[in-house]
Amino acid sequence: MIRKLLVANRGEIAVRVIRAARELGIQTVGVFSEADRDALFVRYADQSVCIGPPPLSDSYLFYQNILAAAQSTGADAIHPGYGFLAENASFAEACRALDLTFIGPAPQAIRKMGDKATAKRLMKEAGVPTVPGSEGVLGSLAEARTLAAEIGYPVVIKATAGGGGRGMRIVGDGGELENAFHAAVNEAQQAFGDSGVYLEKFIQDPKHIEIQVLGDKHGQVVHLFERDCSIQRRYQKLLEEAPSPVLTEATRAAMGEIAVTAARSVRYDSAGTIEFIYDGRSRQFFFIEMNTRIQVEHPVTEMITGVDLLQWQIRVAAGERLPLRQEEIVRRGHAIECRINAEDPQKGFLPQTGTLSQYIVPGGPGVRVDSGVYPGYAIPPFYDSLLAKLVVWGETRKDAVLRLQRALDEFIIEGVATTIPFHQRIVRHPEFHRGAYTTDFIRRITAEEVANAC
Amino acid sequence: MIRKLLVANRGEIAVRVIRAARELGIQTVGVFSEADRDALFVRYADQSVCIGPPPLSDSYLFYQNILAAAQSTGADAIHPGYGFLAENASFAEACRALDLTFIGPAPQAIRKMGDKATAKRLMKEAGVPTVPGSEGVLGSLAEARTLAAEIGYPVVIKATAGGGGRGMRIVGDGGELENAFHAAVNEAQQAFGDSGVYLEKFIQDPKHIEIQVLGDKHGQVVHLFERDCSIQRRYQKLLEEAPSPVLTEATRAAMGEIAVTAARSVRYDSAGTIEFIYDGRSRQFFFIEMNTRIQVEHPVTEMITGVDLLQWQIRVAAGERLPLRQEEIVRRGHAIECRINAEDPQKGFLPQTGTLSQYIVPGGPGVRVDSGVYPGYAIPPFYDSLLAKLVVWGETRKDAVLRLQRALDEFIIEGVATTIPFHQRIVRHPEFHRGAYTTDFIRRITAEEVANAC
Amino acid sequence: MKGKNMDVQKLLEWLKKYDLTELTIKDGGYQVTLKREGQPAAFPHQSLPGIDEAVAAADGTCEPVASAAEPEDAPDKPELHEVKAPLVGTFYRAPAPDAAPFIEEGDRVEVNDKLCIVEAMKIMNEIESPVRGIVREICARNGATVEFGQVLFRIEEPS
Amino acid sequence: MKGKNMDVQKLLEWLKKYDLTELTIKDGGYQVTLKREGQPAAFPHQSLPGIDEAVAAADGTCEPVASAAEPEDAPDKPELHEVKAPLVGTFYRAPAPDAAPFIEEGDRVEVNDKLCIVEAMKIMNEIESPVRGIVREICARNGATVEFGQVLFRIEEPS
Repeated sequence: MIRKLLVANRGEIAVRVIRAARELGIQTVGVFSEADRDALFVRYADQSVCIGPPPLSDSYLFYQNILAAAQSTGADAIHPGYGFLAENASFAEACRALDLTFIGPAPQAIRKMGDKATAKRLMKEAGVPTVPGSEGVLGSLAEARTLAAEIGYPVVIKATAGGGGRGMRIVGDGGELENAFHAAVNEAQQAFGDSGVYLEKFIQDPKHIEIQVLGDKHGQVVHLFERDCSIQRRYQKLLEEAPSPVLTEATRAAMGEIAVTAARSVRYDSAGTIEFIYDGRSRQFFFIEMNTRIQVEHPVTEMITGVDLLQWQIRVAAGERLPLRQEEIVRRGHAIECRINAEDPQKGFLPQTGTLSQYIVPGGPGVRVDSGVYPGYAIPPFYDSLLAKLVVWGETRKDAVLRLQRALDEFIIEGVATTIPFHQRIVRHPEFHRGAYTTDFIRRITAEEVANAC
Repeated sequence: MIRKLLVANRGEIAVRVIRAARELGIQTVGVFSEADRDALFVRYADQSVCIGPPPLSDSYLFYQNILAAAQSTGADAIHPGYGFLAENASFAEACRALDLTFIGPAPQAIRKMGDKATAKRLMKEAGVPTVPGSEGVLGSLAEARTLAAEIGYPVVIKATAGGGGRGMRIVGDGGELENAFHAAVNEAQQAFGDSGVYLEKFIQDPKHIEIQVLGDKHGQVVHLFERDCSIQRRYQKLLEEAPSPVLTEATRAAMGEIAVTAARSVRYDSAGTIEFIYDGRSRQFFFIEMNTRIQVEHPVTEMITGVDLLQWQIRVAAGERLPLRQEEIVRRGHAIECRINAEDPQKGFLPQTGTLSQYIVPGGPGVRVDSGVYPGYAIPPFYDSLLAKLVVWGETRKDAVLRLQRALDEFIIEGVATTIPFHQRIVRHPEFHRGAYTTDFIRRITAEEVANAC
Repeated sequence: MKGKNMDVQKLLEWLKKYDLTELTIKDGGYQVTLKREGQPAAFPHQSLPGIDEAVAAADGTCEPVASAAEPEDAPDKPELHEVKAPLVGTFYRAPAPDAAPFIEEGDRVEVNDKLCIVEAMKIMNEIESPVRGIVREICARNGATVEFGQVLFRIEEPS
Repeated sequence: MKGKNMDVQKLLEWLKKYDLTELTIKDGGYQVTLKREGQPAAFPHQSLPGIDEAVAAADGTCEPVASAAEPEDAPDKPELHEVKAPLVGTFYRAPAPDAAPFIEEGDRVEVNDKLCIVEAMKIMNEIESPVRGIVREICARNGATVEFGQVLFRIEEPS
């Protein structure tokens, strides 16, 4: 087993890793940049080492000082958290070369899943559904027609050189195809000087739904159900929940099985996530990518399954077998997480720095707070804006939503603007209550607000 | 249903009641003495009213101002919390007279269970086991011998006028009885001028184990398993856990059934607790008393059952039926609560006042904090010393204990001395780890310490 | 006892904050006695040891939440006597819904003149003026809930 | 941008705290450039708008956790040059376990004289003196882990 774990990260995830390690009886080493000397994770680590100046490239991304810190403190394992070095196969290999256990999957799995094209090809081979479409540039209208009939309408035609919606046409049925094809080709030629277009299935009412998986070094892989992460602002998740309010039990089971198949196909031996895009109309789902790390939103899965994902991730990295079989993993109730960022929703979510002159976290039943800050802490201007994750559990989704409203109302942060008021709006929005919200929810409600202000 | 609830209490329980009410969509009114103007519950209540100067008799125990606050704010219900007016039948009746829903049992149940002698008699009639012994003064040695044989040894002979161990003899078997009887009678005569003695079963390796019950106004009563509250210092509980580490499933089921019988016999229609003394040798248990209120340690039951006791207590007071049948109430894992008091364990647990110059609460998975204070808060010198309850959950008792150690280590309170260091000692003590600790555990480890210091 | 936890300064602040007129603390046996405007109140369970003895008197004010914005002791104003609510209830300026108010701002009042009613538990509690002077301010709205210690009137006493 | 969240004072403090020699902030397009002892470091994703421009320079010190108790700029001492660890590793005073230390307290050193080794990743990094002077203090223990920026030596330069 691991005796001493170096945490190569900062903020709330460094605190989370320290918590898991302590509960496993493992000593912890924190590493910090000069800007993080007063951070909570430094206070909570058994031991800590300054590894460089504030810039990421000179501290949290600088292998040499991190590995030297591990060696000189006698650490025998490194947890990379998320971001930073978490999905860096070379770093994982460097750890191996120094006999340090890297808490993550084998480097080959990181490499295979790290390249989108490779990942998509491998998944197709493994029988995992990906968004259907032309392999490359469409040769002709006839080819488009054959393919569209095969995939099923609606489809979308896009310029291969394109972006920003130019050279793009959504095609609702076969009658629209000819006009749309020619219009897209002409527009692509005009806009990009390249008339190449491709065709793929158009996803209606899209949702971002991901499956948590966990594998060990003995070939076992299980899934721990899904998370619905469709509430995003510019691809940044703001709120995640489990279970997804729209999945049928049949779809949930199918997604879980497919995710396990996907993970098995790369001999996945750690905690990871298979991301799918889900079509709210057809109820089909398609592989998008795999994240070969623990994720920010892992607590919602922990709340409904009672499983400590961080502890399992560490234990399987140390060579232990998964303690539970698939059928022993049960879920209960509903969990929702809000990411409380130091950002001003009134000013385009501008990141804020400042000192937390007051910081009162919510408590009571069904409330979990994973925070990297504390009262009086000065937020350094060098890193990301995540202050805390507020996670609630309730027996039903309605219970969880009411609890989340109450907990958000209790969360008092003074000294910097935060996303709390924005989350308060989300959780009181009728569309959120219905649960069928799609990935453009935040964009739409932000637009509503602008429209209402005019 | 209730629309507006006045909380006739302070500190963490006032916050707890407000949380439950908000999650039920009920408006809240806080009432506070002049010393509690800055308290957290005042901040969290939708509305609040000053009801008097700091002395309890002029504010939190002063019916008139509390009831006037309810009437003038339009509240339709009052929650008394624990302590204060919680087990005051006259107050409950005063609420009824003003058409205010009292969140607690019917006044008759409070009265019956409030008087120890009445309660014991009623329980005997209902077939609930009480500590067996002589009804009054023992008439003769022969009577003692008959009774002791009936009860079973060991027994204890005590002076009816006595106290402090004088006139008391523990009798291990029949051979010791004659000498012990005469010694006790003589000692009682000398010490109190009254030779009367009585006899009862001597409880070996005693544990304080209580069963949570919940009844509604439609005659349903369920239990929610036990709490082991044997870790006490001068009858003040310091740590509670569920399930008890020593009960067999058979004893647990028997205690639950008996507790339901006890509650039914007084037509109990709220949340309440049946306290038993448990004999660690014989594995017998005996009724001690019933608490007709929600208790400080209710969160440990909430953690293992997923049931929100405060919400249920409010809902049944409003006339709703219990939503779950006995067989639908399931427990999972293990929960432990520590009472974090502003007391200095180094100085005989002297209550402390002062300003919380730092206050960092633990977080992460399986950790719940019910607190009535916040960073920068000045603890008033007028009330009890409970700052916060730290409650942890783990899949097994071992997981919960490790998590508790980690959470206690994370809990940073500066400005006043607290019981945290003492709790840290308890949770690392081998006897606590074994789980068979008895009600004299704290006294013994405190004595150990004194002995070691000599 | 740690000096930082409870020092004399702190005790004096409490005295002032809660209108206490007397406070006695003893170490041996942990006795605390507080007196407030002539009403004794004992807290036998409260223990504040460490200071051998502290007896002090102060005359502070109680400022209710609802009137935080009100000017207090403004330098350009004469000294005003504050009449505070002695109980929680509903504030009425007149003896009956259709009756004229007991007083208006600017009125002269004598000691024991009726100022208002605070209704609690269906009982109409008449509040009388403790001083002679001119009513400068009526601080509560007719029909509003008043809390304990809330300022109801400010009366200018003749200098 | 709120003035209270990020004002010039705060920026100046950061400058000092992190030994930055230059800092540029622009509002339009959210550009931030930080320079530190000649090494540029850009944070394109960081946005700190609201202050039109702030360019300042400061010369601060980095005080490692492990040496918090060490005297710093004591008034009765001459100005000492601090030699800090440029990387994380294990501190060795001698080139080999059985060899004599490179230097002792009180020794005279010239520029580029070897002071110690910091071993990291099996590589022995020799640390040379950046100044001429007398070694007044060796601040790390042989075999100890040194962290980035930790003071290893204090050298008195000839005045």
